[in-house]
Amino acid sequence: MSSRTRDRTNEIGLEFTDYKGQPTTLCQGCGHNSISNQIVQIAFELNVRPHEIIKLSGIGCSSKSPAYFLGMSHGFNALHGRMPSVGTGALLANHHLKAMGVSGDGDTGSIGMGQFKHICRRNLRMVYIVENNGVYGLTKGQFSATADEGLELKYAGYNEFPPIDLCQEAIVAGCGFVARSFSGDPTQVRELMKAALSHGGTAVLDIISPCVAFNNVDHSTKSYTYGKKHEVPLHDIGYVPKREEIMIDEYGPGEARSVELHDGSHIILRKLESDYDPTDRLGALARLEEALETRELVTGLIYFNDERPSLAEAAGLKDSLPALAHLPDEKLRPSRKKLDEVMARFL
Amino acid sequence: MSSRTRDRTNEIGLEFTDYKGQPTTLCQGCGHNSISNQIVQIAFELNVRPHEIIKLSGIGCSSKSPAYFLGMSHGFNALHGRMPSVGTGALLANHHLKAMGVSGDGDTGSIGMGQFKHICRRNLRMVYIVENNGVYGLTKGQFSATADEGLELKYAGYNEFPPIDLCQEAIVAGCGFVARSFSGDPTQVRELMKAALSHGGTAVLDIISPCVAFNNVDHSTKSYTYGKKHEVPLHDIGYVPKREEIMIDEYGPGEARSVELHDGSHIILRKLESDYDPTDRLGALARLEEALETRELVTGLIYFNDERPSLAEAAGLKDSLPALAHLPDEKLRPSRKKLDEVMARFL
Amino acid sequence: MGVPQPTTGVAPDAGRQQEQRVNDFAIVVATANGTGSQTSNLTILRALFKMGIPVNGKNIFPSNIQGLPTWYHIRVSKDGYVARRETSEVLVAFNQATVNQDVQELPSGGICLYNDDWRSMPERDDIVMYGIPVNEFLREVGARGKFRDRFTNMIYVGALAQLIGIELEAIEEALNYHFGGRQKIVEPNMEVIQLAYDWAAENLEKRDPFRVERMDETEGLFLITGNEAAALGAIFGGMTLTAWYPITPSTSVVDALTAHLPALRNDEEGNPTYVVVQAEDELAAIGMVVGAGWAGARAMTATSGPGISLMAEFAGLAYFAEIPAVIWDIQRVGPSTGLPTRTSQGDVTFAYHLGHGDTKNILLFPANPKECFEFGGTAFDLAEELQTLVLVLSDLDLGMNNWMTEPFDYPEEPLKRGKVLSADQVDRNWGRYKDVDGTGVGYRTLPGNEHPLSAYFTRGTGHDERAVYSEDPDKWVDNMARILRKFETARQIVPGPVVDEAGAAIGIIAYGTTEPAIEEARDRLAAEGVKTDFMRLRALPINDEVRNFVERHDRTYVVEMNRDGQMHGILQLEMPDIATKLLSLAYLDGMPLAARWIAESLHAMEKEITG
Amino acid sequence: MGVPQPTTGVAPDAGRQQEQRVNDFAIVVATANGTGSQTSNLTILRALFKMGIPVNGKNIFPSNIQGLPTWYHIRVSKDGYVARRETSEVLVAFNQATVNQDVQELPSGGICLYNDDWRSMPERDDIVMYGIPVNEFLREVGARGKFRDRFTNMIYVGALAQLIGIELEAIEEALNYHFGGRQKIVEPNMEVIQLAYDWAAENLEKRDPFRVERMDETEGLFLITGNEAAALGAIFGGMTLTAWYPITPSTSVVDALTAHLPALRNDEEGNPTYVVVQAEDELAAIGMVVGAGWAGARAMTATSGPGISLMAEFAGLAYFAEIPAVIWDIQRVGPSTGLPTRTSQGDVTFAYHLGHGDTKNILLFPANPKECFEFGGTAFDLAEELQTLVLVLSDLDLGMNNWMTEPFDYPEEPLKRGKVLSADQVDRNWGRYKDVDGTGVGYRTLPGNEHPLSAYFTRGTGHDERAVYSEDPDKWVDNMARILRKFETARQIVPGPVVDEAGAAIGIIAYGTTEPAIEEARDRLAAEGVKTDFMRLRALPINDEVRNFVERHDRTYVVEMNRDGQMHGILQLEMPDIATKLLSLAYLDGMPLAARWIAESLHAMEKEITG
Ligand SMILES: Cc1ncc(C[n+]2csc(CCOP(=O)(O)OP(=O)(O)O)c2C)c(N)n1
Ligand SMILES: Cc1ncc(C[n+]2csc(CCOP(=O)(O)OP(=O)(O)O)c2C)c(N)n1
Ligand code: SF4
Ligand code: SF4
Ligand SMILES: [Mg+2]
Ligand SMILES: [Mg+2]
Repeated sequence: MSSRTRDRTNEIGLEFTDYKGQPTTLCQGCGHNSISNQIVQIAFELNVRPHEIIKLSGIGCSSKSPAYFLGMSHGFNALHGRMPSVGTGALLANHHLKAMGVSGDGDTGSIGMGQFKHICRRNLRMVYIVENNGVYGLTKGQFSATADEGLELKYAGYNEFPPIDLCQEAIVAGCGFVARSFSGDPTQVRELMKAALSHGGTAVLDIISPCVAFNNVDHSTKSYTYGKKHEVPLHDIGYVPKREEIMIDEYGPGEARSVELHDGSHIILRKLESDYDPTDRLGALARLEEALETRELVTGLIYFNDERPSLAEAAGLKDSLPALAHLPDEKLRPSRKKLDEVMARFL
Repeated sequence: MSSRTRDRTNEIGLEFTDYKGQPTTLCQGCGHNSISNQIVQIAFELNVRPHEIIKLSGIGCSSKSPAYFLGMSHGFNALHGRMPSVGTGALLANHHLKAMGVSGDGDTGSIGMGQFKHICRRNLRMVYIVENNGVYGLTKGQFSATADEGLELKYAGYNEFPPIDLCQEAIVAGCGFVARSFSGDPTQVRELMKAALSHGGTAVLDIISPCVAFNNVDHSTKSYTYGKKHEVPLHDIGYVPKREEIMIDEYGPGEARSVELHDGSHIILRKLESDYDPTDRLGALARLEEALETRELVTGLIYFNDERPSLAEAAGLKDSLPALAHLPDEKLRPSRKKLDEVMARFL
Repeated sequence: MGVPQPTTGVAPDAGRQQEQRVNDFAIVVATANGTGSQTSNLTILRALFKMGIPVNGKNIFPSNIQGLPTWYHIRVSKDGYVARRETSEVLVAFNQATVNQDVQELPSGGICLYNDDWRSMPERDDIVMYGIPVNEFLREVGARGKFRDRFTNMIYVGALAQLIGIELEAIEEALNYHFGGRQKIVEPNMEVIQLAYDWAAENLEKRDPFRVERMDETEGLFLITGNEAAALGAIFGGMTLTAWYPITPSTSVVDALTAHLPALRNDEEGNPTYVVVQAEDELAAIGMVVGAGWAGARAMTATSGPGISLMAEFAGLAYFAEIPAVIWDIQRVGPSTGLPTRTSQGDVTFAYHLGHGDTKNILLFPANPKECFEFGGTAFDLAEELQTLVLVLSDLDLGMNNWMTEPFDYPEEPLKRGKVLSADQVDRNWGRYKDVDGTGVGYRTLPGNEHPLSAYFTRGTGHDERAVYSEDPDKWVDNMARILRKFETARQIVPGPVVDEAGAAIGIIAYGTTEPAIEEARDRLAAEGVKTDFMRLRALPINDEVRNFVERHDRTYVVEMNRDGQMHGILQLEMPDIATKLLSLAYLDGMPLAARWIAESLHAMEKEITG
Repeated sequence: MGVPQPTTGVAPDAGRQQEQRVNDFAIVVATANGTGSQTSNLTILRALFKMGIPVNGKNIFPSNIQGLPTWYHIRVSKDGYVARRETSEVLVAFNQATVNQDVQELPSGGICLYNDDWRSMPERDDIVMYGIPVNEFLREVGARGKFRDRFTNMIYVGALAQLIGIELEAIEEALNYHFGGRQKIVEPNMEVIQLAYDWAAENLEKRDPFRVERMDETEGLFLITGNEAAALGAIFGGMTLTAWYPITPSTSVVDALTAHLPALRNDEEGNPTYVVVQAEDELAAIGMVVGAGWAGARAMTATSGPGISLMAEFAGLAYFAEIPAVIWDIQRVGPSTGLPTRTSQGDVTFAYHLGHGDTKNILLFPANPKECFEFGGTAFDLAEELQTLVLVLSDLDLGMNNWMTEPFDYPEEPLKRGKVLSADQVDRNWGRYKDVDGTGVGYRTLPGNEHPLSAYFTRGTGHDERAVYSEDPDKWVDNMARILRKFETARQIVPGPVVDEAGAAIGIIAYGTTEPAIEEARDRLAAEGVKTDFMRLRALPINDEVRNFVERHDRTYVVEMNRDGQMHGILQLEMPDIATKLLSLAYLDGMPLAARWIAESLHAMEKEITG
């Protein structure tokens, strides 16, 4: 980002700094900080209105980060592993809000596994970022369920168990937007985040985000060095906002594929891996499986499917309706006549 | 089973009735009862020593059933969704025990999802039966997470959400023995159970077990009628106990495949579906995916892989060691000298 | 202290049987679960009610779907007593599995209707036996399959009606009600009933004193379960989100919500103004409620014991981050899974302190359907006014059984949405957790508020008045002191106690569904010369009235349905200087308390004290 | 009641500074988190200890991994006081972010070592400032990268040592201890220290009275954290399974287990006689403990507030199904996530009643590492003897800070494994839940028992004496009454209170880590003419001694670190007739209680009472 970006205001008259949060209290070099920065930037670039966003998280270093971006948006740092349920309540209470959720691999893959699976199944419309570092950062470095099998770390010791693949988990649970990225690849992170914000259901971003304090040894798949060396992007990604639709044609056909998102914007995927089709559920699972074996960090939009209604839609909360939270008393209390009618039925 | 079976004693001198439990209190015709009966029978046939088995369950109609089989085995009807953790503790306390666990689709797929995934990941050696009926039987018929999308039931109403496939979930979580069956196919249920008992890690049996009270409409994939019509067995299954190894040769090669299990017994799979390979993880996921789309009830040993150590093995609890629960005091309390040594280090 | 145990099986009033017993006895119907006998039993209950006779029905059912014994108790009371009677004089013995015990429990002089096809029946010469040839009837009406069970149950309705004098018109009305007027179902049932009715007229010779007679005591009243009333209360109280996980006996709260919401709360275009989500477990259910409460919805869940345990962590968050949330706890017997289909008041202490650390929650105690309806809205008002968790402690007896009630009052007061700032009300001075008026309650903003200064970050960690993270010791102390101030504010605005006082030396304090038994016990005691005053608590924390009541009386008994005298303990802590004036009468066996137990226990303790 | 608030910042004893202050002051080291200053601070602590001077160190750290302010308090006390001092006379100001506040909090006459490279320093003329040219040193030793931080911290060690007289040999010993004798690490650190030491000798002119001098008061003692002591206690107490989920401040219990187990508990062939499982969350952790306890293991978990909330449902199961289980609750500040790195005694009430329904759990309260070690085994003994859940309530201050301790006593008593029947002891009369001896505790069998009658079905639902499912009301009552009997049995076998009594009119009751502050406060009060007796509780439920103590005294103050006076309430309920003799002194701001607060608060209340 050029220093010019930082100075100018965006189309809704906000400055870059308006999208910042409190100064971070995370470690210097922590991947999570980089991700927070990308959120600030895309919000600025997309002319996001801060009050239309809520920030959600569970507990952990990662889950602290919503304090460090979008200071003008309401935020809720909930309980360990329980961001999904809190998000479900909040987004049903006000289905016009967009949610930017940040969780950790411990928060999502261990204590939060159940809620994570069920939010995917219900297709709650929110961006669900997992800042995945293979350890519990905030409690000082124990292995999480995404740690490499056989990894040995100074504090955590030796890991006996195979890693859980959160992208596979999301896909199997019915999630329609599943991406993986690397905090060391900010460009890709940004494009994926933008697309995720435009998606009409749960959008899971599993972002490898190295913990420099506890899991940054070179052979760990969650380290910077490893990520830098082994990242395999499936495609080049470009996000095109709705109002710039016209530009889509600029992307030559053939090697690039354009996918329309819920809000009318598009994501352009320029294939790097020739036969990868992100709309093929099994193919996606297979590619993840392969990457697990080869220890590659495949990144990109791994699976996409926007056929299922979001939870709010399934609940009948149409876009045109006011938020439940803002309904006036008249809508909340049936008339006296109705009460009489109901009681009459009991007589 | 012939009436003769019921009379005679097995090789360890127990009668068939010795393997029974209390009379069932479940509904007449409930699939769960049929499964209990198969457990009684295989225990009898396999000459199981009742005290070497523990019965485990969560909460639900299904979870009540351990009271109705193996009355001479210790049992623990735990909390809703928490059978896996209780089982983990019990089987680490005494790693010589074998566990027969019975859960429901609510117990496993909803409240128990997290523990279910993590028991698979840790590969706790136990038989984990899900008596899957797509509803919460005991609370009178609400949809569970395995209910068909779009299903309409008298009490539960209309189901908006796609079903969770517990076999896929188990596979993705790292489970090495994943089977599906149908309570209306007792022969297959029995052979799979026997093999599961011989497996060296978590063995998940997802058994469709119709709830005659709340989910038995013909078009529900969890009903009897549907199961009878749409069951697609992947193979004929035969279990061969260790001491009868010699018989294996009787199965002609080519169309049959023999897999050796942890305890030296074998399972013989005579292919019905020509190219199905239960050791191919992706193939298994794919076949399940296909079945989900075609609404087929594919049954059989869907995935098998016994390469990972069980949790007890990973914890260093070798078969040759006595159970932790039975260690004598001398093993449990280090000597006075050791205490002095430890304290000396602090000086 | 020697609290006498309830006796079962022996009628305290056996002996004085031979006078006519009109509208003053109890009926028990013994059947097997899952046979549809609920319909028959409710029909009897409703028919009696339609005859103008005060009634109450209590279903004593097993934790099972089909086949285990279940008992339905109907109390018929010209005096309007609706508490549980331990003894029933009229037994409908239609479950062979329990008939021996059932007959044994009949008081001398009692009557027993039974299925005459059974080979053997227990013998007693001090009761009256009426056998009914069930199979013959079934053959006659040609019932097959599941209809056998259903019709069998209608047979005892007809025979009983004849025997004790229930009017057939009342029964037909009741059936009409039950089946929503669908004649196709009503008619064949009425046919069976009529058949049995006529048969009984011809074949059974009345040899007992139990009879019902039309009265005029139920005019304007109706029958409803507490859970359905609670659901209606929530609907008229502006509920916008319910998240829940099935658990007996709370499930029917949500069933009733789902049944009534479309008609009552879809807007003109048929769009919902609410959402009901079945969560994957109780942790998720309460999480959704807290998320929704934070975002401005009136959100609730309904659960029971095990669910309360699982909600503890979120309860603490709601308390500490000050988020409105409502939990209906339809209490069943704990600890643990306990007796899932039996009633209790056993969660009081645990709910009061739900969540680790220093936590004090607001509790409401409805005693009847009317209060369930009322508290359906009050709970939201309090949660939003005080920005905290409110737990409504109902119980299985109230929630799942049918109670007579006066019509519900339409809520006149507007919804109390508490201190919420709109975009044009926010300014630089605002701080989320500032106590600007001494109530302890700060102003909040909702997500979506367009004012650039309206955003704040909600957390369960230490924070200052502006919701900024803080580990500062003094800020922690100040914040927690302010939260405690809210509890003091609550004392003044929660529903106060209901008092029935006439200068007696002895007081009784209770809460929730023990009320009818206590009222009956007081009458009994008064008849025996022991006068009592009565205060029924409707909420915690209490206000000064309670202390004054205790001070005014020599002794006050706290009556409740749990083992440990939980409310008794809470009250003692509220008034340690007069703690010994509070005596505990606590008992829990899963059955609703009976007047006899209360009266006898209190009497016994009085004797011990006064010598 | 007007409990005075702790004052911060002003030294109560400022003024009388100019005499020599030998071995009687406090040091505070202000640094940033994650810079490795822990090593330096522990080195100072240990060096002082090695000089024979009574010390105590308290780490006041943020909930963060790197960069936020942290303070390490070292109290040096010739009189052996180890409680927290609110004021420290010696400040090592090595965190620029907090230096203003840190300097401001120094008492008049205090001293400040600071980094002389900083541009500006707050000015005060009533303190002594010693600037150290840190960058110059770092250049000199050529420190780069992360070594800069580490060496910076060693610089203040050296300078401080010179200034107040810590012996270099003691420091070297301490470093040797810390780095396990690895000279490669010790040497470069010693080099820096020596450099700073020498520099200070030449460049800093001592202008203050604070000095340490060798004593002989720590001979035979050692320094250890409560959590490490707890782990050792569990290891010598026969722990066979630990299942846990990371949470501050309990994590180091398990870290210590993992560190010590292989050497102490692998058998001759190197096979483990234990297993430690990191669970996926606290629900699973306690589930594993309960499963293991059922199967015969000595199983435990360690957690803190939020974990306790999540364990509520299983706690109720362990209580009701009567399964031995041990939870170490290393208390931090709640409600909710609260202050994760601050200490409290806030979970008492919640833990006591953990689980819905009528539940009463056994609680142990260790006050020092020696008791942590002892209770490591006692908790298992009690859990197995009483077949129930035992919670050990330690706290962050005890668990994570280093305390001087006498050597631990080797446990002489054999493990108490409780009533377990082997295969040859089972017979037809046996019933799992039969009370055969009036203690309430039945005999259990373990899975794997070969006797054909030994099997039973464990459940959280109602059951009879033979563990058969039952909804029978009387059976429920009997069973719950028996379980309550176990609680009465517990009174006699849990660790009794420790009493220090000499006929004073005023009593103090406390528990856990408030003890040192209370002892110091009592000395202060005695000096002011207020004599007190002291009883320290070590467990709930209490025995008669406690009541007798309260009876013997005019008034008894219950001192504790929570907002609501939780133990005070519990004790009042145990003795309602004398409830008003119990007064509450409760305060929680996350810092360990200080003697000053206790003494002043008690004094103030005494004045109010005695007029
Ligand atoms: C119920 C509960 N259990 C445990 C904790 C302690 N805890 C705080 S953060 C954390 C793990 C965080 O790991 P992860 O989600 O991977 O986040 P990271 O710090 O690695 O970014 C744990 C276990 C807690 N706060 N609450
Ligand atoms: C914590 C908790 N929540 C809810 C319940 C109520 N409950 C009992 S069984 C059950 C569902 C059982 O469904 P499933 O596991 O599918 O078993 P099924 O009865 O269908 O065999 C529920 C929700 C409970 N016992 N505990
Ligand atoms: S500990 Fe790890 S995850 Fe936490 S802030 Fe530091 S680098 Fe990031
Ligand atoms: S309700 Fe359904 S699951 Fe339960 S016992 Fe009956 S048929 Fe089986
Ligand atoms: Mg992590
Ligand atoms: Mg089910």
